[in-house]
Amino acid sequence: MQDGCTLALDGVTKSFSQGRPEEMMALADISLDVAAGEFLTVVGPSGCGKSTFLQIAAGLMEATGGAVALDGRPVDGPPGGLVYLFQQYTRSLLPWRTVIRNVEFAVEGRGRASRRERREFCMEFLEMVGLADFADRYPWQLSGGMQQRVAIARALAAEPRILLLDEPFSSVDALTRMELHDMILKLWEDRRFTALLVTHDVDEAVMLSDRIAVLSSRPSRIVETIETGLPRPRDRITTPELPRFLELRHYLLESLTKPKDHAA
Amino acid sequence: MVMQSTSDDTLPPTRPADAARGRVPALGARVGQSRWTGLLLVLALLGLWELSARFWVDSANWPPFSRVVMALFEEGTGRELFFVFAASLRLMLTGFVIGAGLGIALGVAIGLNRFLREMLSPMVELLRPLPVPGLVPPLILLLGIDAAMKGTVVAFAVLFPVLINTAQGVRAVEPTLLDTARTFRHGRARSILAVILPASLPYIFSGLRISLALALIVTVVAEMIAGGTGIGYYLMTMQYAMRSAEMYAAVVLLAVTGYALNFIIVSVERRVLRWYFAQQD
Amino acid sequence: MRQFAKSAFIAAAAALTALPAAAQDLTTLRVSIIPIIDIAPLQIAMTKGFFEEEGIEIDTTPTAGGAVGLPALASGAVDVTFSNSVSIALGAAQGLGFKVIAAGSFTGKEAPDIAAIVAKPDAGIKTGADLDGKKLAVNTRNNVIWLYANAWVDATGGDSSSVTYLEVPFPQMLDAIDGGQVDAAFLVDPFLNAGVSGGAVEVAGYPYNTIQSEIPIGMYAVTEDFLADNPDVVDSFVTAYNKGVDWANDNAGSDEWNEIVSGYTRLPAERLAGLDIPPFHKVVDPEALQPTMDLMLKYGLLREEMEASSILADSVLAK
Amino acid sequence: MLHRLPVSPGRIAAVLLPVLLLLALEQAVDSGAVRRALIPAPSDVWGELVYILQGGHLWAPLGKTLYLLAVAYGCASVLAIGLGLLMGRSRAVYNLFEPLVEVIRPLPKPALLPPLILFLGIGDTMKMTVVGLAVFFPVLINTVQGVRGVDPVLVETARTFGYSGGRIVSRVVLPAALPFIFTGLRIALGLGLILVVVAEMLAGTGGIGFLIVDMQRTFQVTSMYAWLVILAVLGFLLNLGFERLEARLMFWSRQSEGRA
Repeated sequence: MQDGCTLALDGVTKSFSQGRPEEMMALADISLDVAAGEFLTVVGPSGCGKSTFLQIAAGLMEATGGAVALDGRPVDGPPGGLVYLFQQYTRSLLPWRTVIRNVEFAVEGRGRASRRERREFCMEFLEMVGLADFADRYPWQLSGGMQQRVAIARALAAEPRILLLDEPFSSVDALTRMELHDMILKLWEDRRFTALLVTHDVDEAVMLSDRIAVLSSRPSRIVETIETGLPRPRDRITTPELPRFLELRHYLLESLTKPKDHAA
Repeated sequence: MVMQSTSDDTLPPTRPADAARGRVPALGARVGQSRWTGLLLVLALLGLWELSARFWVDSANWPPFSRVVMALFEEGTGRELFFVFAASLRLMLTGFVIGAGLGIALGVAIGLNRFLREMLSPMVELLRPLPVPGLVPPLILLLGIDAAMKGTVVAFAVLFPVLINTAQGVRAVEPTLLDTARTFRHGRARSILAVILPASLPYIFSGLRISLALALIVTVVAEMIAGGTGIGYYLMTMQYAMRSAEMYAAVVLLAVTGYALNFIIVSVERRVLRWYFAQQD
Repeated sequence: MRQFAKSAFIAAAAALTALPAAAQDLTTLRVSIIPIIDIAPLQIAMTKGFFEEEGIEIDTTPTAGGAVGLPALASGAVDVTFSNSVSIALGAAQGLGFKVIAAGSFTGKEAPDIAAIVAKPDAGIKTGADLDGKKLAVNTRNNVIWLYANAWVDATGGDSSSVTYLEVPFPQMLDAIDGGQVDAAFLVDPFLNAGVSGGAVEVAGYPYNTIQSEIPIGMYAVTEDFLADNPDVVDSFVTAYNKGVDWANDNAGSDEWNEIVSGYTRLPAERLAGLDIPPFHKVVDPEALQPTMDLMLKYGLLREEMEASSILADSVLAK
Repeated sequence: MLHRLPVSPGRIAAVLLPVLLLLALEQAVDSGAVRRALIPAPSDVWGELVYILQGGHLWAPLGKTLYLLAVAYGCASVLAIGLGLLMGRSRAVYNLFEPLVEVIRPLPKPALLPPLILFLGIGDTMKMTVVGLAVFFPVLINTVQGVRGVDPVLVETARTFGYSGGRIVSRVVLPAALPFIFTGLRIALGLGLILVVVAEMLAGTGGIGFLIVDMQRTFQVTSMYAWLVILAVLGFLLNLGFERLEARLMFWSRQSEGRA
């Protein structure tokens, strides 16, 4: 497996309805470098344009200004090696396909393998997320957490060098979320892809990341980036009890919720 | 979402998003419930038909129901009615397949391409409500009186409901699905085949279901007006030959056919769109 | 444009348009017909093989009424159309170049005729004057039936402009009279025979006979272009058809005659037996047709005078 | 840049395309490639349209067709909504009528003309019945579905506030089912117009459908096309008007559907 790749955003801006009276500035001058193999999380308040930011990084949306580069190559459309994990797992899975066929969707464009090879290849990823027994079920027959695991298996089957996660754990219950955290961490540690997560959940950000970028409300800019400095492997019971975890949590919650007179 | 739709005399909504649709079974989609009161009502009305024709209504155009049933068995088994019926069915299905195929293809194109959509939608909107029988006379001038003309009429009738529903379905495809396909770097063709078409299927099927009912009506009307062969022509001929029992036999056969066609397409739809209906629950 | 649209459809529906295998050496003529008694000679000539003797194969396209056959003729979808004099003249007046090549059906010499205006026995309708302000059912407006209904009303003391003409299909006319929706109806056989013999209605008058004896009504038409391009085929058609006329007149009322006619009209044999069918003719005398043209002018179907001879080809004129 | 134009290229093409097609047809007729007696030049049809409109010849047939449609549509819709409410609320009524509905519904309505003429005559009553039958079933079926699809929580809520019987139907069930009913009404409008034209063609004494057949069989093709154009515009306007009305009345439904 290849190693993760770098992602660089340089002075990215985005405004909607440009040149019209209702013009709205979503992103103001965002610059961010994500190192190869790094797990970086962007946190910000609701409606601050986190998804916009991630979609631009993924080449799904065009920026108004600035540049995005993946491994030094400019991004002008979804690049190879990049996979996007959507928040709305129910909407990103193809409901007319079985679970295994959904995973296969990730690799169909490559055309190198026979049907059976493809299926066997994808089964590995289903096993990885513990859903091998559900391969022939339909997504809507599974619980929300299981559906998101299908989406994760599918994302991994594409063998990403960088995985973008758009609040992927926000619509599952708290216990399931913790299990998914464990799983994603384990998979990331195994496969060393670059991970870029956006979330508004401070605990999640601290729990998973090497580094955290704090986004202001819109027009969004990066207020600061913080190294978490927490040891790995992380544990869902003990890690949150570390003083550094609590300190970071306290600081982030404070900076995200207090009025930002200075930021405007 | 503005509810767009066309003629439907079968199940409703050209709006598959209606959550209720999965919950509420269509009329006729349920079997085996205690409907004996309703069946009694139908039998009572048929009895009324029989009695009225025998005792009260004195007209060559009102044969007793029993004679209609006899005519149906005599004419419908290997005799003329059977063959004209087959001819009508073939005409209808050919027109249906052509119209539906064109409708789906154009619908996808219009749904995906803004230029095409803006260019063609005024024309579609103007042609769509055109009552199809109004087209028969000019089409006779254009295409003659053969199957080509009648097939065109049927295809035309089928085209618009399918086209509009397909275009609507394509536009309603979940953007996340399209983005997913993009991040996996699937090309245009694969995205259409693997994502857009299947995702639009609930809409397309609504269009097909509407169109199938319409196709039968239009086939019969075209045959009544332009003759040649077929059950519509048979109906007229028998009427003019003062053989009303045979004429009503054709009517009864049409009723059964309409019922059967609807049943078939609803069954196919429920099977093909199992994922869709299950999701609605 | 027409050709393009047509070929496009045929390409798409090749399976559907069952084109006859062109194996034989016979010339195929496509003939638009109406399955009524009037075309008996044609059906007889087909059944008896008269057309094949002349090297012609007839492919009939039946339609329920005359509204369809002539447009199909004009558009080239059929080669020959059986239609009525008024419709043919109307088309010719619009520049569609219709020419009558063979005679079809005629009304009777004298009453009782094959067509009559009927009313309820107790309605007291005996003349056109009795119809003033009343409702009269015709199968189609602006056709030959409607024309002679007008002529009859005016000729028998009535005022045709005061009569309301309602379009009622022939099979429903008796019901319409019985239900009181119309006061009278212009009925033709076999409905006339069925209504009168059943006692439901009585004849008020025979409009055709009242105006003129033996009026040419139905006839076979082609386009000028077709006539110019295929004079031999037309001659062969007429020759074979006229053999059918002879046979039809010689054998009227025979079992074979009844069998052939009931075969294509679907009329039950007992219905046929009660009918009195006027003899068929081979020629159309322009002078016999001219009054129809004049009536068309009088009642507004034509804008200017029309010579009957202008729509008659040589093959249908007296030699 | 193109997208800076006030009008998009698609909209320009939407105007240009029919204009080009009509010009091509005009040229084809003028050059004799298409026989004028079969397909008239667009300019001739336009002239005929102007004549029909200026001469006031439009109103009588249009009025006849619209009157037929309006009465049939109105009566059939009211009956269908009424029966639909009953069938949707009452299992017994549903069981009583469902088989009958299933038997009559799929019949091509024009095939019913002979018995309708027998029992109802040839006048407007008969034609309205044909049209009404076509209108009735889509409205009925959509109403039944709409009523049965009403969220039970809504009904229970109304009950806890002391509503019952008729008031639940009029205050809760009917409004909640309205989007469905409107779908049925819109579908029925299109079908109704088609059936008006069929009825006028097969047993007509006026109205636009009759004129089209009559012009066709007297070979007045220019008039025939002019009336076809009028028919298309009529259908277009009716549909447009209905959608406007629906959009206005159903604003709440659109909002609740609009959530992403």
